[in-house]
Amino acid sequence: MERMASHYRKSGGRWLGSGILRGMGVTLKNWIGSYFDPSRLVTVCYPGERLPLPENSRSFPFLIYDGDDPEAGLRCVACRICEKECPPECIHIENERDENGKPRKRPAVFDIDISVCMSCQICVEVCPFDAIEMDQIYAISTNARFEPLRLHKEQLLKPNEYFRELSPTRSAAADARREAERAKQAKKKEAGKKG
Amino acid sequence: MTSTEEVESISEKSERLLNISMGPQHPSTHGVFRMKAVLDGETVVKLTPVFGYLHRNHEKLAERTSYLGNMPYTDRLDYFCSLTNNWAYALSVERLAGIEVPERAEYLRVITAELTRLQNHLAFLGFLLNDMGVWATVLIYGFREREKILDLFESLTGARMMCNYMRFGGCRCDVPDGWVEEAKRITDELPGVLDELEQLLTDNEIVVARTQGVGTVPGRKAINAGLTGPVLRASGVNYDVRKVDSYGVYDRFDFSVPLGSVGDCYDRFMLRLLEMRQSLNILKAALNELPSGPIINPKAKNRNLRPPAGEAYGRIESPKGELGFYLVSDKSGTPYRYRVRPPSLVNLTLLEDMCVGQKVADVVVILGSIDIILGEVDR
Amino acid sequence: MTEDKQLQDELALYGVHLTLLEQVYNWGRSNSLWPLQFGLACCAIEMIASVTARYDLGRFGSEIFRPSPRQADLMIVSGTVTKKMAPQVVRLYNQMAEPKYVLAMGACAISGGPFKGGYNVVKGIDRYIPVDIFVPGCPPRPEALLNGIIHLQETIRRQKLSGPGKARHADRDQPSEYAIPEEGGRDLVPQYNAETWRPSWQGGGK
Amino acid sequence: MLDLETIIKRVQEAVPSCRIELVSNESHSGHHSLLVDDGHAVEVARFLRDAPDICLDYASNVTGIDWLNSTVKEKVPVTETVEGEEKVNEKTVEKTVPGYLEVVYHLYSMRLKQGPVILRMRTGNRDPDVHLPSLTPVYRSAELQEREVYDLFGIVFDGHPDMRRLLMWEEFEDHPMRKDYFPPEESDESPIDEQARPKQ
Repeated sequence: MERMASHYRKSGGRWLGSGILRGMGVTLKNWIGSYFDPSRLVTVCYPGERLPLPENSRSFPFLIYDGDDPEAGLRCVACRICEKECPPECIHIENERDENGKPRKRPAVFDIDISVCMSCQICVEVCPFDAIEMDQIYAISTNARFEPLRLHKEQLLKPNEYFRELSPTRSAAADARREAERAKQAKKKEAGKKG
Repeated sequence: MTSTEEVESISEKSERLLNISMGPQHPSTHGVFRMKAVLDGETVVKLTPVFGYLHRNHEKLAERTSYLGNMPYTDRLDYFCSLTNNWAYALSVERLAGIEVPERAEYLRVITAELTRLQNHLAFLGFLLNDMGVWATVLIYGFREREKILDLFESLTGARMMCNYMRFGGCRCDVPDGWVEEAKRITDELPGVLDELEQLLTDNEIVVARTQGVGTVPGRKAINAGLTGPVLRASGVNYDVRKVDSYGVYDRFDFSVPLGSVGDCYDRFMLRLLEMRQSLNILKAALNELPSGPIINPKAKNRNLRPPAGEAYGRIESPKGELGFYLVSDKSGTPYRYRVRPPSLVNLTLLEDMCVGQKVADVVVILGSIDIILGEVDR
Repeated sequence: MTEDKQLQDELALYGVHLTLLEQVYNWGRSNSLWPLQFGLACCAIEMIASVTARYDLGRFGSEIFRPSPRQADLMIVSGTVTKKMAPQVVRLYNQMAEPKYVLAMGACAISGGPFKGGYNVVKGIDRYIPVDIFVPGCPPRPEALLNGIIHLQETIRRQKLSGPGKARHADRDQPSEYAIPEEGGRDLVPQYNAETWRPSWQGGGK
Repeated sequence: MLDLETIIKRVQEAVPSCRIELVSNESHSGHHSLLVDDGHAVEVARFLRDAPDICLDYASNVTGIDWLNSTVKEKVPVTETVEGEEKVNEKTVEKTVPGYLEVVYHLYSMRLKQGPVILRMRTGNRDPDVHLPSLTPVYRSAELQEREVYDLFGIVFDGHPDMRRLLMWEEFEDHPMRKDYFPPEESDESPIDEQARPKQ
């Protein structure tokens, strides 16, 4: 059953130097191939050309809003599940408060420190409202350490159309989930009215 | 083992002995590993490894992170093989909490784990030959193929290296359209690449001279020192956790375990080439037989998992060796004790024995042939 | 400077190319940044990947990784800096010849990242040495590293060698070596270099 | 694979004076373990390794666990005389169970392809320098892992050939994996942490 590596144990080529020559044949093939053969011509000249990212590719999280107005269409209800579940603790949320100081179901502050974020997408997984998703922007580099790498709510908010473009499959699934939820809520309301 | 006093007395007697420190910043130590070597001319008399330069408190942090939250941390243990790390951790938690895994998820796990093994061994060849002085030729060939596998990982899991793919009771997401076909295409392409690598390396006189008879480990000693994985099998011990435990669905695949005969660097290097061929066999079968069905057990709880009190040890055959997770639960949402059994660390037990009596240039080759990753050695 | 630039552009239309010695000097340096061959953790693998065929860092003149700090211009801090490693990192920085630059690659090098709560992890290498470019990500894709290096090249091309606001390496008052922290009984001593770094609630950074 | 009861019996025959007992594990894994007294651990390990039908020749995993002092509520029957009548009441008494440190060895047989058999050793208390015998003379694979346990938990292994810290530097004083260890106070620079910091 088991193959012994000793069958493959060799002590060089047939004559001294033949093994090296065979090896050099391979490098020669690769060198010539690097001019003509597309399978060996692999360099992508970033930043001029870029490989298309697969749909699932992820970098840092962003917040989704519906419609045109980021504040009105905000999906996040500041339930703070993502803040609690984030393994490196890079999300900071503060609820909006009404006049009496009671917390509203909206975030006043939603910060993500991308200098700590490990792109694990657990925040996306645990969010019950499909409000947070993973972006694909990776070309970020800064001269300063603190402020530019800490994304505030205004920078994080992006429209649902952006997400649809980014990932048709996942956004369609999320939209379907939200639609079903809305229908369920409406039914409940109706039933409540009747009752 | 030579004791410190002995060596000190030797160095007093003879002024020929030279103390050198290799690392933590050294082009051959694969990261931040350090070796203190005592040389007599070119020959190594004593060698002390120094660990801990990448000790980032994985186990302590895990004790305050939820069971789910630890999954992305396991990616960063052996950062070449995030998917096998995921599997080992998921397996231990599944044992602890008694979670069943659906068939499709098991197949996906096998597929991703074998792809991981392939890309790890490809990179290993590059680094080993780099240590031998080939500079970057093999490294660039290896990484060229590795990029194709990383593309597969990215389109499946979203990340090139830190996949965070497996969940307790299955996998996080299903394969996207066309992924299986793409994986099949790459699986069909890779044997040609391996042929080319074999042609480049296996009878090369310099590779043979640098590796044969260097760093030999007899089988009995290897068992006692707890070596696992390719390093153990190169010494002729037939022990592969995939065969012994047949975790997952490995018992459904027909593959053989290549074995070495001498236990030197050449065997360790050859064995990985042969292992890659076996991985390709498993991959081919798994991709063809991939069943349909759910990818995660619907009853399995991932968030707020609170396993019953007790302990579990789960181990798998990672590309480096036996990777185990030992978990102790106290019914709370975080593990009470979370221990990683790191193959890279235990495989270094015999480093001194392998190196003593060899030339200093061989130390680099021996270290390269063990295939360590510092993220796992120091955690 | 802007007038000079206009004049230069106008003259260039007539085929007369004028330049400043400073610009030639900066152009030359920015296109031959030799990084220190120095991998710390996971990000080092992406750093290696960015040198290999697909990304080919050599297109930017940075493919020559020097194992010796004496020959390197750029230190890519690629990974978690532990407290045991921090003294060696600072020592390597001190051994590099001016002009030298530091690129903090990945979350761990910038802030400690996911491991920032650990007892043996330095929460950002900027606590001990000045960092020029920060590239976030865990790990950043090779493209992100290339992007960071392009950013650094642009920064170098804008540097002034004399007058007010001149570059750090041209300023004799700026130190080129920093104190190496020592391993104490519970922690590194000091916990951060007060010359270069202040906690964020005191303004942060330099 | 021999079951644990048989192994216990065999061990007691081979090493008559040793105390060995079964520690059961309620989780789904069903990994029960053997608690060995530290005086005879090396002999027991040597027997387990060398007995031909047990042949646990490979120590896979060595690790420490820190169990803190815990309070257990126990119901104790108390006889009370209330209004001349004798009554047996149940009373809840809080009992402090002293903490201890534990070392766990996962042993496998490479020759027979069996396992695991789990060995445990316990210290009497959680003092800064507690001692346990080292199994490195029997299993070389424990060498680095026992050093790690010493480093992180502060258990000194007697008989270990090279008892130094493995991961932290030599001057480091604490044993950070102990449950009562807290990392040194640091000026935390993350903006998120700063926001969470109470404003002065």
